[in-house]
Amino acid sequence: MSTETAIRPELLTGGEAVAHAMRQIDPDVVPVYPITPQTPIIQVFSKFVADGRASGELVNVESEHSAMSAAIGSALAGARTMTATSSQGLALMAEIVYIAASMRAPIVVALGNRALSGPINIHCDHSDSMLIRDSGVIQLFVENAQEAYDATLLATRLAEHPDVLLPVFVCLDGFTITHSAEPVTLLTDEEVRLFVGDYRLPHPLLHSEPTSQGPFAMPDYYFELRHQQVAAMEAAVGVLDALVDELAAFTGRRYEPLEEYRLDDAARAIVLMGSSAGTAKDVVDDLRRCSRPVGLLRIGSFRPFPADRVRRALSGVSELAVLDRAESLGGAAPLFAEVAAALHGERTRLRSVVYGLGGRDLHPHDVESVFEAFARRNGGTTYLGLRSER
Amino acid sequence: MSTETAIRPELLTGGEAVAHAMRQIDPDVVPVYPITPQTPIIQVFSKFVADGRASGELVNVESEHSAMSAAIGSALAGARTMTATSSQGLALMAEIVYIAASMRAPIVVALGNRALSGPINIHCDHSDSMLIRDSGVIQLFVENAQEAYDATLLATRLAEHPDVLLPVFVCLDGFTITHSAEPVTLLTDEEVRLFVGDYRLPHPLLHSEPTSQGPFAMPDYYFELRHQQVAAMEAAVGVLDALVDELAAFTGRRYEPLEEYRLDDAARAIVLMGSSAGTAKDVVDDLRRCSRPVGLLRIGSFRPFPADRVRRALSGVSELAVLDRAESLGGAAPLFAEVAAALHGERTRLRSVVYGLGGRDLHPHDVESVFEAFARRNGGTTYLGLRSER
Amino acid sequence: MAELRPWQQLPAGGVVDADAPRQRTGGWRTGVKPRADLGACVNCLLCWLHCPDAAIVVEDGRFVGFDYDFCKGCEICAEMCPAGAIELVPEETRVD
Amino acid sequence: MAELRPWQQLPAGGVVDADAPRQRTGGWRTGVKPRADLGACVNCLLCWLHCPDAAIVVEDGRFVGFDYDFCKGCEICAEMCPAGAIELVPEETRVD
Amino acid sequence: MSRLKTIARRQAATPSLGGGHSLCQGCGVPLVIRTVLGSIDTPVVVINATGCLEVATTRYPGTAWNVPWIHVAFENAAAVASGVETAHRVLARRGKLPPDEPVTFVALAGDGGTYDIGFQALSGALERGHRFLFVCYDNEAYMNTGVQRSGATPFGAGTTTSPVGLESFGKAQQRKDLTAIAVAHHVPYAAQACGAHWFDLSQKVERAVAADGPAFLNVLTDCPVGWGHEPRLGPRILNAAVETRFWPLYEVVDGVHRLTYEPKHPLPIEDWLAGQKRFAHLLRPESRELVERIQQQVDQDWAELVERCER
Amino acid sequence: MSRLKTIARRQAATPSLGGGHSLCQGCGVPLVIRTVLGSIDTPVVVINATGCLEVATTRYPGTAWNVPWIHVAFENAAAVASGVETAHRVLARRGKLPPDEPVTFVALAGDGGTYDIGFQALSGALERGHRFLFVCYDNEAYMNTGVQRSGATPFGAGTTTSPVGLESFGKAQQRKDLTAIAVAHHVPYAAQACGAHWFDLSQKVERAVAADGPAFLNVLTDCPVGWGHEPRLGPRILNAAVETRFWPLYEVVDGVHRLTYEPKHPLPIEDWLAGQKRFAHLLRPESRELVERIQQQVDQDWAELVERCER
Amino acid sequence: MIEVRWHARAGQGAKTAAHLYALAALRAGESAQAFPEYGPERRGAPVRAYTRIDERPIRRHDSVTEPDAVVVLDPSLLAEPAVAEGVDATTVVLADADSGRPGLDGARIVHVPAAELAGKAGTTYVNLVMAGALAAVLGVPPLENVEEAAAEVLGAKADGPAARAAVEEGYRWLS
Amino acid sequence: MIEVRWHARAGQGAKTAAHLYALAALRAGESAQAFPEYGPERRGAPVRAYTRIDERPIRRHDSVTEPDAVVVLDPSLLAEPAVAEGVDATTVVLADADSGRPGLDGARIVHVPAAELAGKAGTTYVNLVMAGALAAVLGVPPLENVEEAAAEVLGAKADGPAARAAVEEGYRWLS
Ligand SMILES: Cc1ncc(C[n+]2csc(CCOP(=O)(O)OP(=O)(O)O)c2C)c(N)n1
Ligand SMILES: Cc1ncc(C[n+]2csc(CCOP(=O)(O)OP(=O)(O)O)c2C)c(N)n1
Ligand code: SF4
Ligand code: SF4
Ligand code: SF4
Ligand code: SF4
Ligand code: SF4
Ligand code: SF4
Ligand SMILES: [Mg+2]
Ligand SMILES: [Mg+2]
Repeated sequence: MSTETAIRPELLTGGEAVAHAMRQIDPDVVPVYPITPQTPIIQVFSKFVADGRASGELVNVESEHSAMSAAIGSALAGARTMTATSSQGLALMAEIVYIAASMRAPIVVALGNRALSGPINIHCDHSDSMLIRDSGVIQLFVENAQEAYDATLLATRLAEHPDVLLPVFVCLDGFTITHSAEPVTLLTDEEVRLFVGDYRLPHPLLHSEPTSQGPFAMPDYYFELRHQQVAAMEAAVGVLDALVDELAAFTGRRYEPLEEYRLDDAARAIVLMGSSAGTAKDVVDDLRRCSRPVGLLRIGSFRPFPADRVRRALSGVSELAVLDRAESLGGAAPLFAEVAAALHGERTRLRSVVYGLGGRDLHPHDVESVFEAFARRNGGTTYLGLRSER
Repeated sequence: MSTETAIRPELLTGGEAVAHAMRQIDPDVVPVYPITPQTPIIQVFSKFVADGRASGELVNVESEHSAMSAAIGSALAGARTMTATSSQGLALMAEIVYIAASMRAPIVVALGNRALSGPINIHCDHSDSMLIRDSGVIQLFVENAQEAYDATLLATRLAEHPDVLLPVFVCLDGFTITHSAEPVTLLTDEEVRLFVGDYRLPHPLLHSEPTSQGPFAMPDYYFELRHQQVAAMEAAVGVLDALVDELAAFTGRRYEPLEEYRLDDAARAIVLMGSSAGTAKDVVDDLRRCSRPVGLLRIGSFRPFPADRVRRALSGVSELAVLDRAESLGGAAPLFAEVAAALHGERTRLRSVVYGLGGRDLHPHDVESVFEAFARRNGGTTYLGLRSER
Repeated sequence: MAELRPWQQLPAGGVVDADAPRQRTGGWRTGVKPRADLGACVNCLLCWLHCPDAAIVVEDGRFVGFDYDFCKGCEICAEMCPAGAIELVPEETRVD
Repeated sequence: MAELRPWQQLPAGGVVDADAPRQRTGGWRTGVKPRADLGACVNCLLCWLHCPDAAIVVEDGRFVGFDYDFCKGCEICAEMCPAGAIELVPEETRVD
Repeated sequence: MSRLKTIARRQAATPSLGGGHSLCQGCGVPLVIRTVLGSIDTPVVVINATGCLEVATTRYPGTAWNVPWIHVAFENAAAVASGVETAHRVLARRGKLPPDEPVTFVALAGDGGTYDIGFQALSGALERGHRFLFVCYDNEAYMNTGVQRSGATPFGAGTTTSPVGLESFGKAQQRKDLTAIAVAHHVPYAAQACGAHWFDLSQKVERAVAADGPAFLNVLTDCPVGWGHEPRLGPRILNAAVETRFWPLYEVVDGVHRLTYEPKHPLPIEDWLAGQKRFAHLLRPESRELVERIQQQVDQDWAELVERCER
Repeated sequence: MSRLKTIARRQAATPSLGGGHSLCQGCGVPLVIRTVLGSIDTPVVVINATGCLEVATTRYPGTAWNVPWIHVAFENAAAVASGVETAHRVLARRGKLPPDEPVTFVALAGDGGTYDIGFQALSGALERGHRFLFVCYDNEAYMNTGVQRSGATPFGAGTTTSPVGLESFGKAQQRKDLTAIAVAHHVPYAAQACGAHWFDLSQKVERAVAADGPAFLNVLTDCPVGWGHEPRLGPRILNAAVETRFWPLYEVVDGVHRLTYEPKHPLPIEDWLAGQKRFAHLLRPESRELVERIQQQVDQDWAELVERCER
Repeated sequence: MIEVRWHARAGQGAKTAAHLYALAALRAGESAQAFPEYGPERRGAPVRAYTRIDERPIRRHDSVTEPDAVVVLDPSLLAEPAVAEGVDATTVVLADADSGRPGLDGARIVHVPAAELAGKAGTTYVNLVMAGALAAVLGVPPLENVEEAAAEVLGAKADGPAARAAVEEGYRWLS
Repeated sequence: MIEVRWHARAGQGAKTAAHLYALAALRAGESAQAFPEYGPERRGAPVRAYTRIDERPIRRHDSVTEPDAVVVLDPSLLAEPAVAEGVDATTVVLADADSGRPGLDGARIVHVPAAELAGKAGTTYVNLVMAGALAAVLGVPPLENVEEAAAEVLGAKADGPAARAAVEEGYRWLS
């Protein structure tokens, strides 16, 4: 396929789309370890490197723990660094993901979302993303292959912005996005090069001025050092807005941190993330056709979570269902808790709905059932598509 | 010191108290890897084994990832299994902690809560516990050394209950509990043996009837298998109540999943977990003396989180501050989000307060400032004891 | 494929009993299946040892035939047979 | 110990400059400190190599004395000195 | 009774690994499993690492296993085995299990789960001296996830993460010599074997199980999909690995090295490379030097091994 | 100029590791660090694993280091080094760093961060062939956390997790022979050295840095606290480790073994055990057999090593 | 929206067919999706792939449950219950078999002698033949786009002309 | 509530002193807490430990900021600023030194020739002597409990009688 000029949309899987973004960004170092469903990304990119279409270096590490460790070393040394993983891979590197964030290593990570074991399962849910939601990394959830491509470009600039300097995860639903071919329009390699620009760090390790990076902090300084990350997360919100505008100038497309879909006059709404949003939008349109006042809020930027905007966006909504594709066993579902915290003190009637664990399908009629159900049930958690005796 | 009979309280650190509980429970296998501030637990226990005062086997594994892996193998084989860890150790084993829960391995884990890197720090906060709050393990937070001892006994029974069969973490604040000597009254070895009883599993691996444990689950079964864990968590609440009663018969002490301290007529209250609760209780008493209607809710059982009880306990409270000893960077603080979810739809004015990260002290005047602050500020997060220019 | 069961009916922890139903993989064969000439067979059992799908039926030490419910038609048995007692024949062929 | 700074004044990521203030560990000495007899010293620099605290001062290749700000009084230098040029003396002793 | 009959007696009625799994048509792994488990005369417990074998044999709610089997994750088979083995020892000592009934604990992992991500757990278990048998079924790549390079992938082999391309001839590093590394752990028994030489493998399993401490077996097995060959040719290709001396069959008992099979007339390395798509590019004229380099490495390794054996 | 003067010239003015750290009075580690870094004539970048050295030298907002230094975690020094080394190579190739300026990447880890929890990352980095020097400062236990046993802890040593007690004589396993294991990775350079033999160590560092690929150095160093001896006696005790042949000094260059020092009159093992609290119980009469067993093991290991050297 | 389900054995090109058919639609100006089904099944196992085509942008990301067309690339699969899933009177089933099968009654079964036609075209790509035939049955996408897509996707392996020919054979057979 | 801060060098027994003093209080029927301060500092470094005593159960778990008593086990530490932290006129400072130090002015400084007294008791345990002296100054816990605790805690290392004697020497010195 021609990649120098983007005359027409290509039919690419999300994985291929991300691999092309990586080829165009041409990072210096890519330490990576294979795991389904992230493999298509690294396999396609590996082929690009083998054919000289990307000139950085792959480091085929022996585990994900080492993948993130090598990525920190490389990124802080002064090299643009990317990697990709899923599920168990993310779980195994979790310890180091926190450290990457605190050392402010601007690593871009493509995450093919997949259910965490056990039982072992290779299909999509968001439990892996949720595992690191405290860690200080940015997480952008995409809806389709095109957004996966665009978000990878945004992620690079966002991660490297001097006010941010944080790892950015581009979260693609496993299989439904990583392995599904959809129309994707690529920028030209030149446009991408222009957009991402050069990699700069305030204090690269490979520098004539020696620095010590990763010191030991006692109670007298730990709190303050951590707090810089709070500030960086706050800064990220504004930086992302600006970047969305900037990229839109190239692409004509805008993927917002928060997508409000027919929410303006909606009395009932659902909140969710990822590829299922597309299915849900179809349902919203159908119900709207029967003039039902329903709407949808898609969270694009889960970290940082734009709580104030969520509160504002949902101010008019009286009944809200939060659809989580993950659970917090023995506690409130992650996205539900996040939304509840954003809406604390409000009277909105909230419902927690869990769906799609381990790749369980979400069909339009499931989404419909959520909108129907408001009337009947309240309180408790609904499990969409779960086989139960009762 | 005499340990055969408990005539009088001993002056023990929380770590020593847990080690004594382990000696008395005398587990079959203890795979463990050292890390501050958990070390006193395993060192004292190791000495007990070396001196023949406990007859199980220590497995000095080469990493925490292997500690939890070996623990699963041992627990599912049919042996009573315990371990202990902290911070980075927990982070490194996180992947396997999820699997332990899903395989329903009733492992008891003593967790010396310590801040997660980076920067690296050895002192207390709850970020490590929060990392695994979705995983499906039970987490009991204790306030002092005595409760650490009692909770370890409870944990063993709770973990092994046929309706539960989940790993149980006893969470002790690092140093403030693990290394501080306080009065602790031990049961006699005989009493403990009576209370904990034998170890029984429905399907031990070492059994004439062969079983396959840890299968691969596709979307057609993953959701259902996961849901068993939801049921087990729900069951745990009731089981714990019963066990608290049963243990109280031996000890005369009751540590509830939820401790309501002077909440009945309280208009203002704070919610928190761990050793700081003691400090906060002193403050509540002081303020009560000045007839201020303040109270405190201490979460003992963070997982399962007794949301309904929390809602009931706080029904009368109009202003509530949730004190988190951890953050979720770019999102709502974990305990705050949990409480907000429990109170969704309520009008209670909530405030998120973050304190004590990386061992930063919480003094009575800090707690006072929280009660004072209601009047003035609202919204946003307060950081207690953070050094800031503004 | 057996009926999909509700969560309440599953043993805790996803433990599977050894006598759980076996997936029939005979359908994986792509047009051919093995056939044996028992007369020629010398009972070396090499086919049995090498069969990836435990589809060689051995009764008290003697090769007696194939289990077509599991045989995937990989031809390894035929390849290994020192007596040339196994050949691959079209799926349709009746064997008895 | 230097003034504790607010979070806004810390470089991102806790990066520490090599010229950050050094902790003075001289206070760790427990009553004794090393003293050298420069006359006896043969400049083998073994004391310098072995000193855990970089408290042996060497100027253009020659041993010139101790940095008591860092010396912890471990006695290793005295132990290593082939010329017996180093002895440990009470902290109070004036050396010049 | 002949060795094969013995194995058959143990395995024919209820094979430890039965049919009804979804391993590929002609997968080389089951031969190894059947030979290993069929050569053990005690009850066994299998500890399986994630990989083709595990994923394809236990799709819920089914299983293809007839012996106690446990899987926890990809990288921790040896650690899980440590726990199971210790549990058995303590329970027997405490009279909760029959004290006199020996059980053999067999950890099964692919090369990825052994050479790379599972190596630390293995090394630790060897150091602690748990009594168990660790069997690596080495198909020289991460097959379950679509043929990515591992530490066991041979120099020059094409995989999806060491692809052959305009600027790449496949994997650029030599394979990790894991058998030698296991030997350096001074375990009582370590050996290198191969699926095609089932008799040799079976003997080694018996000696491994008899060893007083941890035993390690590194067993080469083919993967029609990842190597790119017709399933039925698997045994032949594995043979070529041995006859070309690419994969020497030897064992090390308490530090003493011994070749268990010596090719009479060693074949040129091309006979091993031929008939495998992953090596196809090496057989092109322009790859001459690469092939020579591989031959030299093989010859050198063989010479060193022979020297170790002669001591 | 004499080797020591050369080291001094490089290190006296601004030592790579300066004073003002909180390592114990008389800690043996700095000697190793100074000798290693002082023997390298290029700019260096230090990658440090968690442990005494790291915790005690970089308490925020201070540092005792005057060279680029990075610490990420306990178990991943080799992986972090892989990233830094690759970054340097690519940036030089792409002209973002001076292409002609060599830099030496030195990973520093204790025995815990090398033999145990950091071993997989090390093994992987060796397999990939990164060009860096990994130095294990081996004080034979987890000292930073209070002296727990590691894979490097010798048989019979008392630690807090292998305590001496009524039913325990200390660690029950032999120490992992990590140098041999590194050698089995077929790296271009691997050696065993010791703090007290600084000259030997310095020479080895030079050869290691010159090697074309990953190099591994296993350096025994004392810990007054963990071993239980007077700080000033450290060098003497380390010497005893060498003179009793408990810790042979040797190197392996491209597979060729060579003893770099041979004790003229090897001392009995008691001379190594003596004066260390962790071994005190072994010197009691009732421990006679244990000591003999240790002596036998030492003699056997020495014999095997000599044999490897003679090839 | 048109939804197609492709049946084959791992390695027989169901994924490729689903992909090139979607690509053809894309080239014809439609919106399209193509995705296979994944499991632990391996070489030799029955597999399925899907194609979605619509004039409006396709946003839904659930699986296909009620296909408009079912294409069976390996006749031996026709007996598999999976083939009958979600099939009703409105479904057209393409297979290299002249008769129906239990469960498929009601559905419109179209016989395409794919193997034979592929041979005629000098290839073994039954999937290309079926793609051509499906285009004839469904009317979208136009033949030339399917040929173009076939050449683009298989161009590497099969030579372009042969690929085009195979598609055409299938198309002609049903038009 | 009584709060005590103990100063020493790692290895000089501050932690032990804090512990046995709390244990003595416990034996005397009081509630007590003892905890050291932890950091990366190692052997030779100045360290601190704390004891809390109260008749009511002690619930607070914060550090001690305004000690009622400060005990300095190694006179060379008296100059350390840490010793002066939170010290005011209400604080009593025990040290083996006859004069005060900058920052300690105002505080009541009590000279205890601990080393000498320890010698008299035939031990080197200055911490035991200081514990005895502190008991005399504070009045709680009673001497016998401190002796009992000393014997219990150090019994293993030092022989019981000597330990008791050291405590008594300190106690007598100030009463
Ligand atoms: C921590 C982690 N990383 C990655 C994976 C994905 N994964 C599962 S199996 C496998 C490859 C297994 O390779 P090998 O051990 O050689 O066994 P084979 O598949 O070849 O039989 C990988 C990469 C995983 N399950 N867990
Ligand atoms: C994952 C993890 N587990 C445990 C620890 C705790 N820990 C830090 S340093 C250390 C021991 C270090 O031992 P070694 O590598 O020998 O270095 P030494 O302290 O002896 O210098 C341990 C157990 C940690 N930081 N991270
Ligand atoms: S063809 Fe293959 S699967 Fe069938 S019996 Fe022969 S070896 Fe077994
Ligand atoms: S291989 Fe041939 S001869 Fe041997 S048992 Fe099988 S069929 Fe009979
Ligand atoms: S006494 Fe120790 S610290 Fe002081 S100079 Fe000598 S060697 Fe260095
Ligand atoms: S060791 Fe002694 S002789 Fe050598 S330099 Fe030092 S003081 Fe001088
Ligand atoms: S991919 Fe290879 S190893 Fe895996 S099942 Fe198929 S043939 Fe066997
Ligand atoms: S504990 Fe040992 S290694 Fe650690 S700093 Fe002290 S002396 Fe050095
Ligand atoms: Mg493999
Ligand atoms: Mg060490």
